[in-house]
Amino acid sequence: MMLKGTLPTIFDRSHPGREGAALPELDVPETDAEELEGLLREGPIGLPEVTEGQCTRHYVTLSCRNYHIEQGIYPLGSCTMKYNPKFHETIARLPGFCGLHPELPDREVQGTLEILRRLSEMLGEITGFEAVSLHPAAGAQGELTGLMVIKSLLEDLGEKDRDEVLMPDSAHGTNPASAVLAGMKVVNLSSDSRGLVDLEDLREKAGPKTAALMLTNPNTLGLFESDILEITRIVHEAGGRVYMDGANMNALMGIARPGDMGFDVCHLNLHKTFSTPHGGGGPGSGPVACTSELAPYLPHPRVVRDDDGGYRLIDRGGQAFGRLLAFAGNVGVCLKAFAYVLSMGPEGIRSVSENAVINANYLKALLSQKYEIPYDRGPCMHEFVASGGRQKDAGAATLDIAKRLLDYGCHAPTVYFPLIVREALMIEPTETESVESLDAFAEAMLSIACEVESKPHLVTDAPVSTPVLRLDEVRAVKDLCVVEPWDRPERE
Amino acid sequence: MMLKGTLPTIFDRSHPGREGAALPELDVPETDAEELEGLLREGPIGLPEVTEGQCTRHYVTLSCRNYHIEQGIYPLGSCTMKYNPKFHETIARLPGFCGLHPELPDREVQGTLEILRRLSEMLGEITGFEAVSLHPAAGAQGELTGLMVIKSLLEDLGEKDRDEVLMPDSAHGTNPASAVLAGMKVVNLSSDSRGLVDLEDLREKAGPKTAALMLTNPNTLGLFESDILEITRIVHEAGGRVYMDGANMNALMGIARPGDMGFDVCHLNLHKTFSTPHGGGGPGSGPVACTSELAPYLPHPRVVRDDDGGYRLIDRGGQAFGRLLAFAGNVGVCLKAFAYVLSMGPEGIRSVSENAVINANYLKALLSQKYEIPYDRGPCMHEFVASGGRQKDAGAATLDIAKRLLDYGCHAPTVYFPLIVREALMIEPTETESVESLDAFAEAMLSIACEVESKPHLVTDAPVSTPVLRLDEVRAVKDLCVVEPWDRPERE
Amino acid sequence: MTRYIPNQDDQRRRMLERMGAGSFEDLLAPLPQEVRLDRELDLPGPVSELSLHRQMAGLARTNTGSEKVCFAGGGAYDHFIPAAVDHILSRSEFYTAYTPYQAEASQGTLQSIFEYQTMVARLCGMEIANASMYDGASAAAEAALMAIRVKRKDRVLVAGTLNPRWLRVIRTYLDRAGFFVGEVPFDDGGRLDEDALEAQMEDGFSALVVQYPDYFGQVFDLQPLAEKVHSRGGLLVVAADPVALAMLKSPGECGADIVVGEGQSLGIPLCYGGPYCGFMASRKKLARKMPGRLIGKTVDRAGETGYVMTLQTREQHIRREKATSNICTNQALSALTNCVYMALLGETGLREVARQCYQRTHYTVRRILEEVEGAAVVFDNPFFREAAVLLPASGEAVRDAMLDRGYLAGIPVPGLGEGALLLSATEKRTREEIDGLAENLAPVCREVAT
Amino acid sequence: MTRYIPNQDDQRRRMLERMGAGSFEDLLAPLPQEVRLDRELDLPGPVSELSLHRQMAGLARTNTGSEKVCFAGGGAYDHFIPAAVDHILSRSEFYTAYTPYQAEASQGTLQSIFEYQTMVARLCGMEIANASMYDGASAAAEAALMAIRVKRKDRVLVAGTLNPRWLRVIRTYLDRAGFFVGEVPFDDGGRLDEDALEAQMEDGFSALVVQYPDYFGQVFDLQPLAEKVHSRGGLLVVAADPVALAMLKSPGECGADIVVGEGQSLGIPLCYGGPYCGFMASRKKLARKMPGRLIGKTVDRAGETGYVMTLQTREQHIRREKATSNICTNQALSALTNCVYMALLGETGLREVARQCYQRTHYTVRRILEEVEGAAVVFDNPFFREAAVLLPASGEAVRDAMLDRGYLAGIPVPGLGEGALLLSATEKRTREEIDGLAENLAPVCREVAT
Ligand SMILES: Cc1ncc(COP(=O)(O)O)c(C=O)c1O
Ligand SMILES: Cc1ncc(COP(=O)(O)O)c(C=O)c1O
Repeated sequence: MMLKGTLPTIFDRSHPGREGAALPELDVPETDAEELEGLLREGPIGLPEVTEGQCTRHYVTLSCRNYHIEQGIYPLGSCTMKYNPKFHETIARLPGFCGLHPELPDREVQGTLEILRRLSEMLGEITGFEAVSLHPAAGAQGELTGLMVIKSLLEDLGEKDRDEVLMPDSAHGTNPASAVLAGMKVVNLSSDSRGLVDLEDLREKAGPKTAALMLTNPNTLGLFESDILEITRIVHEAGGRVYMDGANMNALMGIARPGDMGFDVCHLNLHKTFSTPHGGGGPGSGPVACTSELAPYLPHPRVVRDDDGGYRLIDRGGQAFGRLLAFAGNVGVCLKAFAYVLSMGPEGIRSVSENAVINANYLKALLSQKYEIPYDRGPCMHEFVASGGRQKDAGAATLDIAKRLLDYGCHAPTVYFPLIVREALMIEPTETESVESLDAFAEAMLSIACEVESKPHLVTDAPVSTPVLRLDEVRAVKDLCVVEPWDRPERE
Repeated sequence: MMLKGTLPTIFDRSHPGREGAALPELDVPETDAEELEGLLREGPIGLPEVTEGQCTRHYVTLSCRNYHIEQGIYPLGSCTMKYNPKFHETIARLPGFCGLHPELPDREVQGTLEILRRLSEMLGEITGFEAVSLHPAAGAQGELTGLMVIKSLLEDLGEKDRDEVLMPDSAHGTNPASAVLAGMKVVNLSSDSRGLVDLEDLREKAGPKTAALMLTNPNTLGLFESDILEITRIVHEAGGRVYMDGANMNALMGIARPGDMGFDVCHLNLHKTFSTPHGGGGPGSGPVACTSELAPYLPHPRVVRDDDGGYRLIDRGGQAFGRLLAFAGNVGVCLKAFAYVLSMGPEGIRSVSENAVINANYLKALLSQKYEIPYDRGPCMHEFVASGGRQKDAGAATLDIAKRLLDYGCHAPTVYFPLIVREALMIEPTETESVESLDAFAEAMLSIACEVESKPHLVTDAPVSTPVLRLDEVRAVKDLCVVEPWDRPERE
Repeated sequence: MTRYIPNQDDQRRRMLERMGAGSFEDLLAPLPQEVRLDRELDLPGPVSELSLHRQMAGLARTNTGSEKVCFAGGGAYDHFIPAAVDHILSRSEFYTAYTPYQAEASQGTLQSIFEYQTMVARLCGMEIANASMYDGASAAAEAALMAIRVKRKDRVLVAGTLNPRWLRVIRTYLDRAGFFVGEVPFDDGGRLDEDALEAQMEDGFSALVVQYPDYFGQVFDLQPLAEKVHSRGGLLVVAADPVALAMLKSPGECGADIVVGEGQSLGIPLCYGGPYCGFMASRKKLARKMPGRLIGKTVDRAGETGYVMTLQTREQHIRREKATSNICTNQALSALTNCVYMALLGETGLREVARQCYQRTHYTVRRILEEVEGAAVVFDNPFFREAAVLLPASGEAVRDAMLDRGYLAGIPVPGLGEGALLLSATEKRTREEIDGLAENLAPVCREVAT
Repeated sequence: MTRYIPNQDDQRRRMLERMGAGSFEDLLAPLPQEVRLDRELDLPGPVSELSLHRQMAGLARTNTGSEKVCFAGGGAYDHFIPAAVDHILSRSEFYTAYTPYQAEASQGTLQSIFEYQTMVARLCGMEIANASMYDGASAAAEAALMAIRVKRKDRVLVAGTLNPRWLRVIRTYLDRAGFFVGEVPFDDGGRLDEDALEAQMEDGFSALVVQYPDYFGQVFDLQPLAEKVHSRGGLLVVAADPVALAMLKSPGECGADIVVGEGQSLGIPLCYGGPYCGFMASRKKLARKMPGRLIGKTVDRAGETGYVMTLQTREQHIRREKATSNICTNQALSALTNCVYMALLGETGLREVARQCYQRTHYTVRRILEEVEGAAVVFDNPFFREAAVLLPASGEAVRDAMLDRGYLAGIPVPGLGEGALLLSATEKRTREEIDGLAENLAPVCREVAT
């Protein structure tokens, strides 16, 4: 019923004169714009001309070419693809929230300020930290914020020479990239045979140049860093601070807190742990939580509560290291996360993590029948990493398995990450998947493993049920085409 | 990517203890319900228990098994499947409209009453009638209303014996069914070689028993009844009234008005002509417009405007024949139709019909290359009826062609109606389809015609791309199963 | 030309050329000149979306009633509706589709309505249910007609405790079709008058239509009534509140033959009375007499489960004047609403809604009796979530005065006494709101009475 | 347990058994006792959807600012958004999907973002555009860093007429990374100080960042500036208002090398500052230096057109510390919003938005000058849809007093004088509202001044 293959672009559907939205007539006397002579655009812009119906049909049709969380399991490791509660979407669209101009003075925006303040406090409680900034727009910007905060403190302490950031080789790509953006150097730590931080290596590398250790916990293998107290102690003794990449916080809520493990600062991804939608790649929100030592350096703006109960935005002054966005942050995303915490309550929040961990371990047990699970010495947390090594040797790569899963109506796990596992399949089911759903996913994975043995072409030729077949990524680089070509009509 | 075949039901997804929506705690002192002893339900109801996420995923997945107007052309003849403007959906959801209890007194619902009143006036202007009732919930209820109005008048005139309703053999099934429901008898008229009312037959059958003639105009062949003035004259002279089934009003707006053709009463389908969505089969709205002679008999409630400018609901008294629904009608649908008329304006409304007629004639011209077009003596109006007779002789029935169209990503036309055309394919493109879309549809139809000639099994085996293959309707009747079986747990 | 019409002048010209027409006027050849409109329609507009928004928002603001705290019921209730309901209904796949004529391309609608039928049947304790009727009242009328088709007696009895709006609808349908309605009165205690019922049954009848709980919220055991009706050869048609059915013995269990009702309380907004959704369930042996659409389960060529419209030979498009009803377009999207609502609330959720409606309404009555001197309940029978209260002042005047204080206090039912007000509290009414109602009623009754 | 977690106790028990764990606690074995939280979190809730609705609606009501008639701009504008935009964004297919890692199952996101990139590039008059940045300000900072990667000079010049918020963001990004920002002041006439610019360029620089139209709404020809910057070996980075680009000569035409901007005015609600959407376009030869995601066209095995993320070797997940940026999650759904908005408004619609913003802002200024004695424009250059007006009273005090009268009159810019107010009128501001603003400003200025 759905047409496969090439679909026209919105530009192909354009015809001169069509309109999709009309404005009211101009009801004020006109100025003639002659002052702008020579400054005006000549010739067409090149935007499409379609009706509302054509536009809607085009994008609805396109939408049906997406896999999504309301279709089935979306077990992308490190991405926490949980269900996005519907009512929270409604909230963010209430005119009282979405109609606020960011230059309004505080007294006109008390409701939003209250939410931002209370959300900060909630996140502080969940992470065990003193202060929280909701400014960063995503996890990566949170990392940058956290590192800038550390850098600012070190500068104030006169420790300018500390410019190294230690991080395990299993770290997410944003970690090294953020360190560089913060003007620091990356020093890689190796993982030991357990898949955890190699303490020896850490002891060796932590020293007078160490600004920080960046650690994901549970790490990207889904394993809790059991030596965490020792790790943070080593870094602190070397004079550095410890940053936790909190992308995996879905494993820990109500169970253990970064602040209680010796971390100094961490970011959260509201678009993962706190159920706000991913939007096909954003917008997210990456709040940063930290100790009172680091708090003064958090960026502008911040929300405080005055003695009279009113809320106030602090946008200047103090030791803040600056700001990374024009306005307060991705406020609309924060609203949804606030609603989420309220919806769940303390027991519910802990139950999220409990169920996330149970689901991951259950799936690991099922998949271990056919797939190698490296570093499998005990329970994992909210996710685990399998290896498609055995299957690779039989002729189908992890990429093939991923594509084949699409034919089974499942989304693929994160693949080829972390780098320390060969043919990695990083699997995070999340707590919002039912056991029935996990069983079905495991069945698909096991069935694919059998296909690899008996009919490998089914796997290497996959996907066959998607709107397009396997796409040529090499060609996309070689013949780079990132905008639709256009024969711009000559100017008259 | 989409899984085909059997899908679990919502009951299959149920597990005891799951919840999809929670209520606030009861915050009032409880009465113990002992007065209800013996009256209480024992044992489970049998409703599913699923989370919000499971529920959403289930119905979203189901939704993807529907063809719909935002996917492609939906050329169901007689159904006017036009685009449904998005903003009109927003309007109907404004709390000021959808939060109104129907027992509120007039002073509290002035906005809605004003809209109902003004919409009545607009529809009166479009149809050329004096009075309009927005009460009926759909076209068929509109027919019933119209006939009851006629019946009430005839009773008042002492013409109780007039109990025959004349209607052409091409009439929609609701017409005879409504006549019977109104306590009248059906007398069929034959169509002549032009596909129009056979005047001879009409003259013969119109007489002292004639209560009304029911006529669809343009008729169900998409042809305008050119003799309409003569037709209405004949019936009037015989002492009957003339009812227009206005399901095809999309052909005529701003071009010609039933009131000016001698009709006495007609219904409209807001869910066709006035762009309100069909909802998978409803809700619709079937307003009835009539002459001042019939107006007093229109059902309750009606909205009037008082001299002070206020609007008032009249719900009792007068000569109204009664009421067919508990409250005013499908008010939410009326809101959208009102918005539609405002959005279009007089020129736009006429342009709707012009474009609907052009689109139909264009498509007829394209399809006549391969398909027989019976009664094709000149232009059609907003739709036309092709015959799959030629193809049937070659081995593929109209039903097969319809199914094959689904594989081409198009919805099928209305099939096997009207009954007077062999292997009928009744095609109504509507004005919201672009010429590109019509070309693509014609291409699909012509290509299927070629398939019938060369590879008929492609057509008779269709559809193959739908979530399920051709379904067994006979079995559905034989092994009637209209509710999911349930082993009701024994009561303790 | 407009934002909803894609073809432009140049395209239309090309199309007209293709079909050999010189101009659009040529296509109007079949229309006699005399019937052609020679002027522009006298209509407002066109308005842009932004202007339309302003106009409609302005009109919505004059609907002051939408902000009143609602204690009115009478067949339409102010219930909580989870946001997920609208998320699903707003899928264009559901709301822009037509009646599922091409089953293979309409499995979404078909399966969900099959699930709806199942839920309705289970709630009613019946074997089958149809795909929806226009509203509860017309469903009741159609049930009466159905009973006449089954029993072939031209009279239907209706309990006087039925919603008076529904009674009028039944009367309209039956009168016009040439059938008769007998109204069975109720006694001072709020119960059906047994003697009158006996007498009316004597005269021959196809069915008795009774509301459960009745219009005044009263709950009586249906079983004795069912036995009586059956023993006299009639069918028992029960018009039920679906929320009540989550708490009370199902009509099916009590012996009902046909159950109808209004689905508005299952997820549908009040919207000044519509679109709502009538449901109809019955015993399986009556299936072929049932009006409206029925969705049935079947298999496809490969043996996979699928759904189709079934028993279509009952329907107007096949059977024409012999059809069981003239209904074509029904309230499919509203039925889907009911379905999604029931799936979300689920077994325990719907029971909880019922429990809270029961408790909050009882608390409301209790508080009124405490606060308002001279107030009393009209009847002294068990009630579910609706109650008739007698106030020491005109019901209508009290209602109006209470509106000024922000409350829709209920529906005046002068038939039960000048001061009678029918009121109801759903799960949405907080203790604070209920206390507020009661506390405001006291002074208002005093003011109005003087 | 909660409405978002499906597995129940019995199911969890069975799962734990399957993996050989006795209880959930067993799974916590890797956590040292010392780090385990031995108490419940101190959080509010859980609350039901209905209670949440009440709480959030209450908070929304205290956001009184949402009802003020908005004449503020400064990088965020109160534009009309067609309803069809939200209809499309609300498709779970779009908003619940992740970054399109599996291209074959993400063609919806990929093709629409490809279309977005195309629209942005055309609007800017550039050859390529990326898939979005966090917001306009961070896009400007990333553009500055990009210019440094290209030109390898550690200094970037920024026009003093740039939005001061954006300047702070650029400073933060560059300072912390060890680069330098030179601010080029503007003269009394509102123009960039040519001498200062020359002097600063002398010292070596990678780029000049200039806003178009500038923060005060002023429009100057960029071409001479581009020539000057290029002749000194720098890149010209233009921070543009996308609505202005529908009316004004494109930066590309004028010689810009990188164009960034804030997409909020293209269909995104104000929402107190975010989520918004930064766009970035550039010359094709700079593609490999660009930060962020790029969607490219390619073919599948059967030769059908499809879309993938391309040039990923620039990105953090491949290139790690050598990546062109650390950005991962961007603002994809906001970019889709921009795309759908531009498709709906289209060629003529967006031009009309620009024209009306221009005309309504000019009318606003004219009316203020007429009504308010002593009011004047700060600069006398052509302006687009933003203007700095000097009032005879403190800008901040006037703004506050005007809020009491229902207007957000603008943004105080004390840097231009105590009475300076930056204001802007979009297509949504009616004549009545504009007249209302001007007529209220007169008495307010008098009151406030005394
Ligand atoms: C472990 C880890 N760190 C950081 C990030 C970056 O977060 P964001 O994409 O929100 O910038 C991710 C996201 O994929 C992640 O998985
Ligand atoms: C010609 C004609 N008359 C009447 C009707 C009945 O209208 P409704 O389905 O709204 O009851 C239809 C609908 O299909 C129709 O096409």
